[in-house]
Amino acid sequence: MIAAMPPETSVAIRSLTKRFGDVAAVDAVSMDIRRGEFFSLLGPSGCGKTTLLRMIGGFELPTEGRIAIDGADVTHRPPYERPVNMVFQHYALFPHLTVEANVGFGLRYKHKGVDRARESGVVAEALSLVQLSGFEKRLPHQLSGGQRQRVALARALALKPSVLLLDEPLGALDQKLRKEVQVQLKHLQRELGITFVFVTHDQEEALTMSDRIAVMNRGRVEQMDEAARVFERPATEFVANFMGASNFFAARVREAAGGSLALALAAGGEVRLPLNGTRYKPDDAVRFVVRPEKLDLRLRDLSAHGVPSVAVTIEDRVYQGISTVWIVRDAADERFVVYEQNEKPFEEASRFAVGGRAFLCWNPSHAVVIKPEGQTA
Amino acid sequence: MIAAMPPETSVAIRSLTKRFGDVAAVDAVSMDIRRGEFFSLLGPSGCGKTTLLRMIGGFELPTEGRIAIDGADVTHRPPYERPVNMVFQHYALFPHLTVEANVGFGLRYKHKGVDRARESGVVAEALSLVQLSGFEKRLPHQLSGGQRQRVALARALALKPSVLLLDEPLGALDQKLRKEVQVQLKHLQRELGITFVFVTHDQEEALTMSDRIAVMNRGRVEQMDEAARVFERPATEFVANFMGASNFFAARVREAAGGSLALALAAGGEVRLPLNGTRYKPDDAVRFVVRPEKLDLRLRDLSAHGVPSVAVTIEDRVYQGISTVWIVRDAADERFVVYEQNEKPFEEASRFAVGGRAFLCWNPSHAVVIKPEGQTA
Amino acid sequence: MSAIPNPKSVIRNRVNPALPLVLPTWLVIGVFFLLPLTILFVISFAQRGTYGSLKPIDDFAQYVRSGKILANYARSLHPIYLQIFWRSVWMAVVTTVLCLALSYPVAYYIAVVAPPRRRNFLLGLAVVPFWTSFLIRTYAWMFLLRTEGLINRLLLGTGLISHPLELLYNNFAVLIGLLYGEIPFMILPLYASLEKLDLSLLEASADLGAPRASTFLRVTVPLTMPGIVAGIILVFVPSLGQFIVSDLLGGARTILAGNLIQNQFAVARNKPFGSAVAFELTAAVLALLFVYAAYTRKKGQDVLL
Amino acid sequence: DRHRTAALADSAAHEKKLNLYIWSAYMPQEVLDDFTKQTGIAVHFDLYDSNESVLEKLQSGVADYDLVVPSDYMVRILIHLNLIQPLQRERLRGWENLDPRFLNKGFDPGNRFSFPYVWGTTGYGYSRERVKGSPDSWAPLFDPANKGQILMLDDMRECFSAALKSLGESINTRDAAILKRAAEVLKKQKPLVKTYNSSDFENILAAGDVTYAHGYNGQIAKVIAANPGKFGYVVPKEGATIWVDSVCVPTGARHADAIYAFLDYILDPKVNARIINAISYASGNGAALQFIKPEIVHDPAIYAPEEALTRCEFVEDIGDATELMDEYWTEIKAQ
Amino acid sequence: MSRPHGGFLRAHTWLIYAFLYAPIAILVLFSFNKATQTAVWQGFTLEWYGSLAHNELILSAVRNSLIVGVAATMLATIVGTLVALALGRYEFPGKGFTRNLLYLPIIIPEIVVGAALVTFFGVVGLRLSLVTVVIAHVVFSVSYVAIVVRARLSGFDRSLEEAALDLGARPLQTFWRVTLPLILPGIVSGALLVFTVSIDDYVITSFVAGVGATTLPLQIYSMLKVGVTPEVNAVSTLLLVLTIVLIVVAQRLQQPPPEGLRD
Ligand SMILES: Nc1ncnc2c1ncn2[C@@H]1O[C@H](COP(=O)(O)OP(=O)(O)OP(=O)(O)O)[C@@H](O)[C@H]1O
Ligand SMILES: Nc1ncnc2c1ncn2[C@@H]1O[C@H](COP(=O)(O)OP(=O)(O)OP(=O)(O)O)[C@@H](O)[C@H]1O
Ligand SMILES: [Mg+2]
Ligand SMILES: [Mg+2]
Repeated sequence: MIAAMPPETSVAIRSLTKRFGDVAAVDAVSMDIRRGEFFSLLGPSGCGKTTLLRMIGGFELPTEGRIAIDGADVTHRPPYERPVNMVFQHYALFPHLTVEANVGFGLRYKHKGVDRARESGVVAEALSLVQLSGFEKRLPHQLSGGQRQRVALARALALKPSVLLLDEPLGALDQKLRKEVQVQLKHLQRELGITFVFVTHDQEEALTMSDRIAVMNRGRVEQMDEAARVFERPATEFVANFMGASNFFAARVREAAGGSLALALAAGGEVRLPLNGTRYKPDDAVRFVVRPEKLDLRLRDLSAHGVPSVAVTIEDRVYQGISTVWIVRDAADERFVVYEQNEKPFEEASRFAVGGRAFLCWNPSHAVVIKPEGQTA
Repeated sequence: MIAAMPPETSVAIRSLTKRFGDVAAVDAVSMDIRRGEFFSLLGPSGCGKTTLLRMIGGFELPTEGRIAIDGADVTHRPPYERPVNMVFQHYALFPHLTVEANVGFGLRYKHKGVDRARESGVVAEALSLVQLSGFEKRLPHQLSGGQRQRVALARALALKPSVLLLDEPLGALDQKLRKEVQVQLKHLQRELGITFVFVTHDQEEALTMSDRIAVMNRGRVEQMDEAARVFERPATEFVANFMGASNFFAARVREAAGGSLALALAAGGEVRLPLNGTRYKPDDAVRFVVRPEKLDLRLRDLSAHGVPSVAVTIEDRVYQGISTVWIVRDAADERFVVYEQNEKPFEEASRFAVGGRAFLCWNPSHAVVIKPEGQTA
Repeated sequence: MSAIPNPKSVIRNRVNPALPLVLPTWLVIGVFFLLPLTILFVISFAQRGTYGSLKPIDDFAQYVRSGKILANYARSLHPIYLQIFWRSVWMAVVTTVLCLALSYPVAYYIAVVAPPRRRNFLLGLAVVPFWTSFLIRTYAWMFLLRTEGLINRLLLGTGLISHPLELLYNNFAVLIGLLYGEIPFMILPLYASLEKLDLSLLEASADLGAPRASTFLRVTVPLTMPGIVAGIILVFVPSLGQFIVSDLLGGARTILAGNLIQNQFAVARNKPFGSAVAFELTAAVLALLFVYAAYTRKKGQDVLL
Repeated sequence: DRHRTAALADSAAHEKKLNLYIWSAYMPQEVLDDFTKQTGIAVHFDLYDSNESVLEKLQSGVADYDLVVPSDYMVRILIHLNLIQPLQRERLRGWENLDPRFLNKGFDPGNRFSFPYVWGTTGYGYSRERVKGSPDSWAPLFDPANKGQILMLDDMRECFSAALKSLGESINTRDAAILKRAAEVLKKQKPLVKTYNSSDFENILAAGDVTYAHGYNGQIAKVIAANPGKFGYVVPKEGATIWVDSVCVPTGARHADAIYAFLDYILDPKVNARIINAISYASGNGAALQFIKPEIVHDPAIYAPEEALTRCEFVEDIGDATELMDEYWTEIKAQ
Repeated sequence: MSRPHGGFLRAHTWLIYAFLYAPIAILVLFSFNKATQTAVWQGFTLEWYGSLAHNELILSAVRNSLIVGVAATMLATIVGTLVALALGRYEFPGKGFTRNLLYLPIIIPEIVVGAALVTFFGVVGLRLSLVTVVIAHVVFSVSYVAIVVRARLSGFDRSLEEAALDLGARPLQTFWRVTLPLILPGIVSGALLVFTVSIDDYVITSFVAGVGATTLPLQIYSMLKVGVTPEVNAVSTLLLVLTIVLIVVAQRLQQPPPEGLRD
């Protein structure tokens, strides 16, 4: 039994480490995943997400550390004695079994002596959930990539475990289908109160679906927090960067009052951030970040109105369908990215020309002061 | 030699069909992919993208139809006699070879008698391109999902073929890395003038990278057009839907003049679309679509100002990080989706409450009249 | 990631690339096996003449009409022979089953559990004993099993038994001998197909709650079925034709199909009858294989040649 | 094809080369070496383990042997099948040395095709330690008292011979009724038999697995020699099978000159004695007797006593009766 | 994946190995036995190794056996692998026929095969020699390879070969660099089987061996008439030691592959 485990915890992980030779795939990770919560693991390729999941599932023995599920220490229990199911990143469908048989595989163990009728009922249900009704009799090698992935998903869902581990379960689906499955998953999770541990490489997916997110980097957890906070208030430069908030402003503390913090931008100009400045001393070097969609390009300097404004040159413009991306540089030659949703009514198509000048403005409350790279939450 | 093939065509496909048993995975597809263009295949899971790609690569024999590459009919040529390389959806890395050996595999055939030195040079280059330097000596099963995918990518890139087939080459990468690789790919493609045939399930990816896009559905091509047009001017309801433009308005033609088209909305109210109405007769039933990001929620009815405005009830609000999604319904109980980029300066956080009423407005020029489902371009 | 064979792949579709691959076999087996066998097949319809040569047939029509032409086959259906066949089949079955049961764990250990770099080593160790003379090995067994043999001495010495066990010159000894001789022919094919077993599938099964036993029966076994079948064929059939083992270890007190044929050729010098019996046996086994092949095809698997 | 072989033979006739196909331990290497030294003829030899091997090889017609040494009944078969050729007596010196007792036998009347090389008998060996007195008949092998103490040769003809002799019949009878009776005897005997074995029966006897071991005198003689005083060998008074392994020249043998040079050489009494002293079998060469070690000549297990010999018979092919016998044999074994 | 049963498996494996080597131990023991019979122990001696040194018969028999074994193994392995590929990959006329053709040599009792072959050689006038022996061995061992390799091939991931072809490798090169390495365990198993049956085959060889083609099994059986001497044990022992040494060396030479998810 693991010490100091809040009762509502579903999966408790304590200083878990997995080494492959000298590679530390997972490095002293600790976390409490709450019962019934939708918990996402986010992080760059190779950061250790799958390995962590595989240890929870019981497919890798940790080099160090312990895992408890529903209060019981399962660190050394085999997979089939853990109340968890996994959707494998590479599907791991049984090539010799039909879609039907794959999905039905686990049922007989879950509920002993389940009658054929109910069984096929559950299978049909799971398949319709992933929109594969009609594919019952196919063999895996007769399916497309996305179809295989959906079968893998159905197979795990059919068992309605208390904890479901999903390793990029929607990676191979087109956005439309993906959105639909996302909704269904979320629904299912709420309805059945299953704990989801969800690995994804898609920030948006993580944000829309998760209660909490853990951002991993090189086997360690950089930040673990409510979805929105990870996005809006990245704790470290890495997180900020990874969440696509790649607009970093270097500055020095000019004046640190209780209610606000006056900064002198490296690129020149001054900004006031509405946050408790007591933690800072004058002349401290600080960096803050503003998300691209929260930056605005203006023709006029608005600092007079107390709006942070930085003079920039427009370097490039990338059409992205829903939005347009502006690439700009300030006097200090720092690069900034601005998202602008395309063509709201009554705004002239493009007020700015590539090569032209403009002012970068933002709502001071959207600036997030961050810890320098490395230091974790 | 295939008849009527424009000289600048790189890959010419004529009424290509592939049947598996009674499933027509690809159904009478014809297309001309231009030399050096970035061409994307977009479509729901199972629509036939991989199969089409595999036929171009020479791994499936078409049931019917012909394929020509650089002017030569290759329909019956084996893969190794086609100037194309493929990044497989399931990577197909050689399990018994190191990353290095995998990437270097094809070199000796591509340029006969290439010396070890140059070879390893090319390999190193390709690996650094996908940020896997340092993994040379690993075996595939020691790599993470994303790392495997990147090795597959490097393996194909190393050969700099005249046509590169990519089957969801970035599917397993996190958005950040993905963006970077996208940029590199695009760069490479321009620099080497390689023709890319790119399968993806990510509209945004398709849009940002492609010159042209073919949207497939059930083995057929629904629309093939410039990236932006497919997005802005979907030809069919399916395409519109698939591109996420799920806001359909039913209407009847009130008055069809040369310069404009006056419509009576099913939900009530009238709109004028600035397009040649001569193709329509009064009382024709038409459907048009407006993209979510092009819809705007207003408190006031603006029809007086000639702005289409539809009264709706706000049903739900989903936070998506960069933007907020509003779900609304009109009088006819039609469901509409509105994207609103989050919190530009000086706009109050949320002017609308779920359950409240509002008006759906848009710039008439953003309305796209579409063919009913099924009929292809 | 599970294998994705492509039924309609081009590598298969080019104009018959198979021919160069099968030609050598057709040559080798066709010429040096089928032809010779046809000769013997013809002989199997003849009659033994004095001195073991063939009796000349002066009036073929008459020979056929009188049914003499099938005399050998008719004779081989005599209950006495049927009883022999039955006993042999039974022996072979027992041998095969035991062999499979004993070999599978070994093959599994070598192919899956043992560190890869030790596999060939272990594999080698499993076969080298059989590169020594069969006869000498059998003598060694006799030495171990006989009344004053090592095993009995040890057992007596440890006081586990009061008077020696009859281990030699009975079916038990024959079984030991057969088992011993056939084990490598089971281990090797099993190894070959276990070695490529995709472990993530076992993980998936375990994940879905299947205890080890079920995982084994529902995933491991089906996936290695080709190896199992290969092993069964390579063990069952030869142990059906075995005769030296039963002669030496069994004390030649019972007679198996193998002995029967052997005697016809070597002692009675009745080639026609010997061949007839042999071909009957062959037909029977082939029939078994057909049934099995049909069955598996129906299930859409390929587990035979 | 035979003609082609013959043609080849002529060309090869004067080749200084000889291919021997012979039982193992029938020809000491040093004798061959001397022969080679004298004549410059290189002798190569392969070994066989059964007369049937000889038959198969010669029948194939592609075996290329110059001399074979099959047993009596096989000689008859080989003659019958034209697989061996008449000896050119005029080219042979030392025929008179041969032991008349083994000349002009049924299997080769007038010895047109063969002459005796070594001979022996099939009786049984027994353990002196376990048997009181010295047995002199087949009775012990059929005596229920010896249950589990008996080894019989795993050889149809030899077993029937034993049975037939114990019934006072000829071992070559074709009389179905008599064969049936013999079969009955063997059927009854089977439960008493511990093992049928014709490959290493002598070892089994030596190891003490059995008390009585039906077998060929040669092997049993070796056991007796290796364990002085422990074992004995009997040629039963009812008689037994006697065998003579005879030298024959296969049809189409190619090295005629070498062949006759060699035959002359081994017909020489002194050379023959050297061979016998080395291999300790009974020689078919009477003149050699004087040069053979006395312990060999006086070993009853090698040179069977005269009076026993008179009651011994050669195994002969019994034609169609073979099939009958074979069926009985199968029955006995299968029961 | 955690594998607690590894312990049981290892134990079982070593038990089986003990079973396999029990008689071998006796065999080795008796190569040092004073007695000439193989049945009773009469004290230690090395004389058999001495006499072996100039027992030209046994030595040449060993030589022949090795020649036949190696030749047959190589030929049979090649032929068998090829046909396995054909059966596993392609549809071709006479496929079913080929299948059964391959079963026959295993099903039909050796003695029949031997008799048939020798008759056949006679008919076509092919002189019996080591060549005929090798032919015979190849004939009856192609099937072993075919069956084992075929088993290995089923479920082979064809997309790997497609990838190779896509990267410009011709079918042959693809075979060498991708297919072969991946089915190697099957081929090795097959080859081991062939060598095992070939090196110790008596029945068939006894029919088709000609002048100067006496293999070790033939030699040993022929010695039955006078009793097999411990020289045979001695030679077997030497061969055994040799092979085991070879295997151990090979094992040492094999560079350790990077540890993977498997172990
Ligand atoms: N070997 C096969 N046998 C039968 N049906 C097949 C086979 N291969 C593919 N299909 C079917 O053909 C259709 C197209 O498959 P394909 O792999 O081209 O889809 P896709 O567009 O690549 O989908 P995804 O985006 O999920 O990879 C699918 O419905 C699939 O089930
Ligand atoms: N068997 C192994 N041997 C050596 N290194 C390994 C092994 N398995 C994984 N690794 C390494 O451990 C690290 C973490 O791997 P993991 O699969 O957990 O990454 P991931 O977060 O799932 O990445 P992705 O999003 O690409 O799937 C990677 O650098 C990988 O190379
Ligand atoms: Mg992963
Ligand atoms: Mg696909």
